[in-house]
Amino acid sequence: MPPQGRIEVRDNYCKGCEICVAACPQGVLALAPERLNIKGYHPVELIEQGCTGCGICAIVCPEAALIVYREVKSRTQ
Amino acid sequence: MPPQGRIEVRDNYCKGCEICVAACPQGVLALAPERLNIKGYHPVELIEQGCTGCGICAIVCPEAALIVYREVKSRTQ
Amino acid sequence: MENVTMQEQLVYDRPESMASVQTHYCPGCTHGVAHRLVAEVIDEMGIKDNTIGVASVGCSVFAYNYFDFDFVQAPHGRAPAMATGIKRVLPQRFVMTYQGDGDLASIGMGEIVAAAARGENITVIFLNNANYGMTGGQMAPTTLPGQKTSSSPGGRDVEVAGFPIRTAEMLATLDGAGYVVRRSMHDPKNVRMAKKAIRLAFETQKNGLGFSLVELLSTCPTNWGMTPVQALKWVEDAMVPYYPIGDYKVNPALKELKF
Amino acid sequence: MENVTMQEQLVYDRPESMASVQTHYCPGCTHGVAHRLVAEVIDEMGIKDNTIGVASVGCSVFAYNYFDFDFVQAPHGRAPAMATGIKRVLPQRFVMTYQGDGDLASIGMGEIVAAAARGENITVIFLNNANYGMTGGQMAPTTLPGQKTSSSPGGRDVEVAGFPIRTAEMLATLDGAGYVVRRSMHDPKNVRMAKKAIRLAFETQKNGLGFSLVELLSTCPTNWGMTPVQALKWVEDAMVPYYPIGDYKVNPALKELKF
Amino acid sequence: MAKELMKGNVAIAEAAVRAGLNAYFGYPITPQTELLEYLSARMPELGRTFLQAESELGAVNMVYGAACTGARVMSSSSSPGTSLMMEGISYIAGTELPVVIVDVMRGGPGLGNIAPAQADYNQIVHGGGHGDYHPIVLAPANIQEAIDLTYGAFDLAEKYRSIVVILADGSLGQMMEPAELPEMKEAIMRTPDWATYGSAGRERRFLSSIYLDPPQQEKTNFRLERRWQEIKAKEVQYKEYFLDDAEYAVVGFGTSGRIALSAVRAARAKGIKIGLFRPVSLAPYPEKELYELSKRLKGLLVVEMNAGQMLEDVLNITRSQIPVEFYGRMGGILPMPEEIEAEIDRMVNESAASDGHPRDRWLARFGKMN
Amino acid sequence: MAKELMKGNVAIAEAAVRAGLNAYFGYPITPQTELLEYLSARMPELGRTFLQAESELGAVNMVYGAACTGARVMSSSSSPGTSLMMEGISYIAGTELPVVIVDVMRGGPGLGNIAPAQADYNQIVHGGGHGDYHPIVLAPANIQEAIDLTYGAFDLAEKYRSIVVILADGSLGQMMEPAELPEMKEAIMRTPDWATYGSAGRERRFLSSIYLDPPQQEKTNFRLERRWQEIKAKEVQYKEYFLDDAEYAVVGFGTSGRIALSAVRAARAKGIKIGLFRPVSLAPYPEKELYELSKRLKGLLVVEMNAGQMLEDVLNITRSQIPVEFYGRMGGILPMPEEIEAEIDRMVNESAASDGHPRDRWLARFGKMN
Amino acid sequence: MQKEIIIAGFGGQGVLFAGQLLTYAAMDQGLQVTWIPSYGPEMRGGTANCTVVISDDEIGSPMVSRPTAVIAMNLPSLDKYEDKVKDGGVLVVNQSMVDREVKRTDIKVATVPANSIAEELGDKRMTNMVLLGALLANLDILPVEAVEKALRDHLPERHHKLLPMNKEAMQRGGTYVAAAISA
Amino acid sequence: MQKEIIIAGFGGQGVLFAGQLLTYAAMDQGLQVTWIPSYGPEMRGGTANCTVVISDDEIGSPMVSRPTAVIAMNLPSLDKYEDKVKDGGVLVVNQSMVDREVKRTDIKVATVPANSIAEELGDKRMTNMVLLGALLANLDILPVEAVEKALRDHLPERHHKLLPMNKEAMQRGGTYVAAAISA
Ligand SMILES: Cc1ncc(C[n+]2csc(CCOP(=O)(O)OP(=O)(O)O)c2C)c(N)n1
Ligand SMILES: Cc1ncc(C[n+]2csc(CCOP(=O)(O)OP(=O)(O)O)c2C)c(N)n1
Ligand code: SF4
Ligand code: SF4
Ligand code: SF4
Ligand code: SF4
Repeated sequence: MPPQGRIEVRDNYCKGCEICVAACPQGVLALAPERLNIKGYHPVELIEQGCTGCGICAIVCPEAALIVYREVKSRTQ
Repeated sequence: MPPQGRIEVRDNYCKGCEICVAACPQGVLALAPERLNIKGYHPVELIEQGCTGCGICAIVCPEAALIVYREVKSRTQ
Repeated sequence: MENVTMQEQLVYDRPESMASVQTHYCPGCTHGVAHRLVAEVIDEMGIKDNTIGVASVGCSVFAYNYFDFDFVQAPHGRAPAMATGIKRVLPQRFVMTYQGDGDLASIGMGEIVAAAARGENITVIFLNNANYGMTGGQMAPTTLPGQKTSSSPGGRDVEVAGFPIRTAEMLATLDGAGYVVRRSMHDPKNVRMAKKAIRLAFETQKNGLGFSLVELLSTCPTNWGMTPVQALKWVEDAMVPYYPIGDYKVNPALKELKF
Repeated sequence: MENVTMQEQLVYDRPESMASVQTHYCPGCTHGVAHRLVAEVIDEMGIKDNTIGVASVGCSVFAYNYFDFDFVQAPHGRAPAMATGIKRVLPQRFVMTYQGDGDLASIGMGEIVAAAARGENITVIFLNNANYGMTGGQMAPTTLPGQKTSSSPGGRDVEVAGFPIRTAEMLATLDGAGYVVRRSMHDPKNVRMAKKAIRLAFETQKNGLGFSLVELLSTCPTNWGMTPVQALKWVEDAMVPYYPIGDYKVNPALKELKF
Repeated sequence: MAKELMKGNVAIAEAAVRAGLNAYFGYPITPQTELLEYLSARMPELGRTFLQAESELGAVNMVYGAACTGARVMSSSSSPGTSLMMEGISYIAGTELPVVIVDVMRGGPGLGNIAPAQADYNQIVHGGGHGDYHPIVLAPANIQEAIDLTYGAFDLAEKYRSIVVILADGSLGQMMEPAELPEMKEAIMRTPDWATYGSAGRERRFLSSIYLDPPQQEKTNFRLERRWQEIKAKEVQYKEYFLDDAEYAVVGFGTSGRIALSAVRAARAKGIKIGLFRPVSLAPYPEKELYELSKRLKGLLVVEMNAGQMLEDVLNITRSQIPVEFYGRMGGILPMPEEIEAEIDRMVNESAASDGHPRDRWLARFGKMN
Repeated sequence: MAKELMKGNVAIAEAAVRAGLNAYFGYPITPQTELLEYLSARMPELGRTFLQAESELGAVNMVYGAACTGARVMSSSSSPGTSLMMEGISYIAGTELPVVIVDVMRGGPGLGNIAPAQADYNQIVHGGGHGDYHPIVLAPANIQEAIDLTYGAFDLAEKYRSIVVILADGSLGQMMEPAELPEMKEAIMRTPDWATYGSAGRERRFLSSIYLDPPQQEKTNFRLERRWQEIKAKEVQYKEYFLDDAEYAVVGFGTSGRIALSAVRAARAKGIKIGLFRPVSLAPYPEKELYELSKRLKGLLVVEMNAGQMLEDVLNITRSQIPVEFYGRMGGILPMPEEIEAEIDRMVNESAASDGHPRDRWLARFGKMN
Repeated sequence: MQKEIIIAGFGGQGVLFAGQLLTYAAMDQGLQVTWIPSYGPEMRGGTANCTVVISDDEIGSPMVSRPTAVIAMNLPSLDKYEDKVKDGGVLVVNQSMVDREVKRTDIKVATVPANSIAEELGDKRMTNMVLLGALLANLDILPVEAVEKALRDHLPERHHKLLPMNKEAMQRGGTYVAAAISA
Repeated sequence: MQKEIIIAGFGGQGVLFAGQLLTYAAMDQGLQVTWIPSYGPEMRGGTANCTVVISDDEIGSPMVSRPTAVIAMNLPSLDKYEDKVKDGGVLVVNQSMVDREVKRTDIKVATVPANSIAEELGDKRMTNMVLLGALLANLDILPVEAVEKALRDHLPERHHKLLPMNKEAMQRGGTYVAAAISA
């Protein structure tokens, strides 16, 4: 099973450039078709299940608009 | 027998730098010890026989102060 | 007994060294990526309080707004001279210039060559986007042959306007250069490589190994008339062949470094 | 019947393209040699009436007095820009700049790199005498490590003042450069080679093959505190090892040329 | 010929082309860039020289070189770029060459901004470069004038072997107005008896600004001063509006002059006898004309987009014989007609200017708020 | 402290060192080079920063950068090199940084020559860079004054976050005179609340001269103008000689001022009631003092080593209320005391200045011969 | 006679072009005219505007603080210019981008759902023409025909197929005639 | 009291040093003094000169057109300065380098074969000191001892062995006292 991940988008930084959309290996990103941020851009959002938390979107994002999380096993005694 | 040559010195261009003196393969150049040109330099002169007209002095002279001649055989019918 | 649970781990967040403000860059412009990478490196090295940036004239003129450390802003092309002034009186600080290709390779060529030759212990982040972004897309020294710009409307004619300058290669000929490389930002792999290079550039400075410069191939979707994604592709297809990614000068001492 | 007599033949005389005036150069300064070689080449090519020289700021500022063709005089470092202006409006003329190392490789670095990158069809005679002659022997970008000058009284400290610039090597990295070589004038053989290079530089221009530059290692006996002959020796012993004589960029078409 | 709607930068460029511009060298800078961009297409199309220089230093020295040959040449820039040209300008002046330079001023000092300003007045008019020299400086206030002045600038430059600066501001560069273009000339390449274009058929020549022997230099300085006297006598240009019966006048050049015209009209509509004096040649300045005018006025209001640079010249010329007031906007702000109108009202209604300098009074009124 | 015999360039350099100069950046140019050469040995010896820049552009921007950190910094040059600093100077002014610059003027325009001149007056005093800004300008007339002014220049610069220019000429740079040196200070590195030296323990800062929003820029312009008002009120310096009972006066600065002193003495010896007014701060100019003085005089003679640059300021200040005459030498020539004496005689004996401009009369007298 | 019109909106809304069109039309009618933009690619992002001054006499200031008429294509433009319109002047508001009422009562206000109309016409780019039509209907300055002619004369040939749609857009906008001012 | 002395000759003849020595001596006597050279390595070749002004009051001009005294070390210097010496002033001429008579009769003229004397002393470099000695003997300005002291104080240690020879050179020069002027 691939790792589970998720992203948070800092909407007001996003400029809807779609670079992350194109880069996402899972193809789970798209611009929010209706929503506009204060600058008038449609911010990106997760549109499907399948984010692995690989972080590639964050690596290519010019606006540092993305926060990426991944689920990992944590062992406690 | 080595070729015969001679030089003429345009005294007023010469600055007595002795570069030609050092370069002359025949060692036949030296500064005129008494003579001064209008700029106050001792110009160079031929001090001995033996100039071959090789032109090396002229090649190194920074002032284009030297004219070099060489004797060559000339055949007429 | 061991307890295995799934826990969420933070993979990526905005670096601390970036100020919490929106940039004025056009959507998809990789100036932003370069900013982010610099900020990440500075965070990782923990030198935020210890760094002074020098912004240049170009789209990145407001870089001082976007980084959370001290900054000054230089006249067009003179960032290396300002950086020199700062570094000479504060040799313990990290000093970085951030310059575009018009700024660095055209009007500022004299200053960058002199700084590199002096082995000035500064780090230069050099954005090559093949045109003058801020003033509306004129020809830069880096504009490719045949490339149309607002001041080479028929495409750059090398017979008239000459040939693009490969800055990294040229500066690498100087003995004072400690680390001079070219990287690109057109895909995740290249972004990662770019970040490593920026790190090495700052390490060069940290270790007093001389002048360091990272040339970054960058996009200008607005003036190229492309979408951001098309622009990345153009970097890969048109720019990289002319401006090969590579290490042009690496001080051998850098290879020994552990960090 | 054949008659063999000895007849005197002229081996060498002052070139026509040199004006009939004394120079103001110090005794033994090889600026004079460079002038002579340029004049000889121009005589041989028969382009005296067709050439415009650009003098720079430095000991050669009065070069315009010594050549018997049209000349202009440029601000410190800007000769390549002035030459560009001339060449662009008179593309059929030969345009030459004559520059010292302070002029070309320090204050004028921006202009020379830009001209070379543009492939500007001009010829640059570049005198490298490892210091600023005219102003009294200050450090130049070409001053050797450890060399004492009036502004590096303890000897050039590369940690502070950086490393000498190898200009020819650096400019040779540019695509617009058609012919970029280094020669010396410290002995007859090298003077001869220098002259050939100057010829080739002008041929480059004649054939529209781009930017041409001949870097000439030169003496400054006055400021070096040496006799002219000692100074030549110092060029050979100290300068040539740092500044190797060689061809750094030669447009292949030049090799085909017959003249 | 029909009028065309043209942006100032483009109009200046096309006027230069029609004046026979042979070569242009420049470097991009807002708000002047369209001039360069326009010529980057237009000049090659006509087989003439356009070259984007590596910098303003490069550009001014390319122009310097090209001018040596007898070619008609021009460069253009905006404030920070113009500062970089100062050494070159001083050299060109010292070499006595005809060159036309356009400065489309923006807010300063330093990087400032790209909005319109007039704060290069001193730099251009009073010598921002070293040494004594005097460029001719022409300040258009509308597109037609920009065209006409540019078109004539080259003849003027060549007549006096002088630099001519077209001093405009960002708004003039950016605005559009209908205007008529003059007749087209071929690219001009002259062979005056001082030019260096290759010595075939004549003695060699050289051009330089160096006179190592001070008396030689002084001779040159005197020659330049005498020439300047001649230029002052012959080349003054200015515009007058409503001055015939005026008791007061506004003095303003370029854009601030034309804006003042609106204010003057409004004041006239209220019955104030006021006119506008708009110097077109800032150097030579219409000194005599302004002085004569001032003698029959009760007060003058100087309006500029700077902190009162021309003001000092106006004070000097009017010799403190009448009250002078000043109103300036800075940093890229255009003065609005209403603001000027208010200043006119103050001048007319309040008792004559109190003691002190008009700039001080202006600062007292406006400097505090800011 | 005992007096030492010192060359002007060296004296200025050592005075700066003693004032706590932290870093010097410069580029060789005659007649200023000894200043740089001296510091190339002196600064490293004290563990301070000396760097020969790649050019004056490099130097001024290194100084700009170093000043941002709070360090005491200086650069120096001579006329053509100073022209190249104009963009940087405008930026430094716009960023409000304390910087000291020395200009040892030579003959111009262009490459000119290396002999002494005062023809950068306008360039330095009235803004050779773009935009509205005002450097403080101090003109020493002898070595002691050069030392004292340089020593004080840094405090002045820092007090007002202003550029201070020491405006000397080639002869002052080259001559030797005995003078006393002030106390030695350690290299100064301040941490004022605007400086950018690394943000440890505080909010980050930035320094720039860009104000893209015109109202912000105008605010800055007003701040600069208000500061200038304060400087004008507080920092005027001048010297008076024999003025108590004077009916006439000579006005001259720097070297031409001190030369005029000889002429004034000679004229006094003949019984002419004449004195000398020598402005030391050219900016701020001693306007009030000169104006007040002029009110009790019958005539003024302005002497300069240029074509009458300060003359315009004097005319403006004295408001054409008394006759003003001008005598200038140019191109690297020092006026001789006898020449000035002859001009004094003319002023005193011939009837009051006829109509027209003093420069015109001067040119009529001397311009023709040349 | 002198009228000053400011057209303001986001970059990309056709603000500058609408102003130029007005300028051409006035010029072709033999009037004096100036057009001046808020300029510069150095001013990325934010709003764009231009000022058009039309007069039968030599024009003084090309910019004004109190325009005769304003077209506000978005909210920031309305915020910025509402108070500046001259008493008795005209304010044309793009209702589609503005979610508040106009406060002034001493001017003629035409509130036009311009984006919606343009979309109805099938081309979002017509928004500016709709608003221009509304302006012309409320400000006695130029006949609509003059602007149509200017469009024909100055629109590049390849765009001529759009002429009918432009015309219709102006007509639709022209139906939004504001009532005369009460005060 | 103010005296102005110009020392002129070829570069390399010790012109500038002789002037500085005079300057030091005057300074050490508590007098005001200025020294100014014709300067600049940019002025290669040709002549060199310096002007020394000595006064008991603040010095105005550091350069003068009519000096109290001139030392002319070569012919061009004599040609240049002969006419400039103030009436009643002093002209010291280096006879060894000058092959003409002095024309002025209204000044004190000391003609000194300085090169020959210096060569006799065994060091050509003493020429300037010989002439300086002659100057001091003819111009009432400083005692010879003051200059000797200045030499001691300001000549680098390593040259101190030359002090006696310098002294002698000045003495020898000092014997060339010109007769009082006739007119
Ligand atoms: C002296 C000077 N010349 C010109 C300009 C105008 N100018 C501003 S930015 C710029 C070009 C910037 O291009 P680049 O360095 O490639 O950076 P980019 O905007 O592409 O990131 C120019 C020419 C200026 N501000 N100052
Ligand atoms: C703008 C400017 N800066 C400085 C100078 C002073 N200057 C004259 S010549 C020179 C150096 C010349 O050195 P180089 O080019 O090496 O030529 P060289 O004299 O050694 O032949 C300098 C710095 C100047 N004239 N102009
Ligand atoms: S890359 Fe960044 S700015 Fe671009 S769409 Fe994705 S999150 Fe938004
Ligand atoms: S090389 Fe030339 S200048 Fe030198 S001594 Fe020989 S002839 Fe004279
Ligand atoms: S103009 Fe180009 S370089 Fe500048 S921010 Fe926009 S995309 Fe980036
Ligand atoms: S100073 Fe040096 S470079 Fe200049 S002429 Fe003399 S020897 Fe030649």
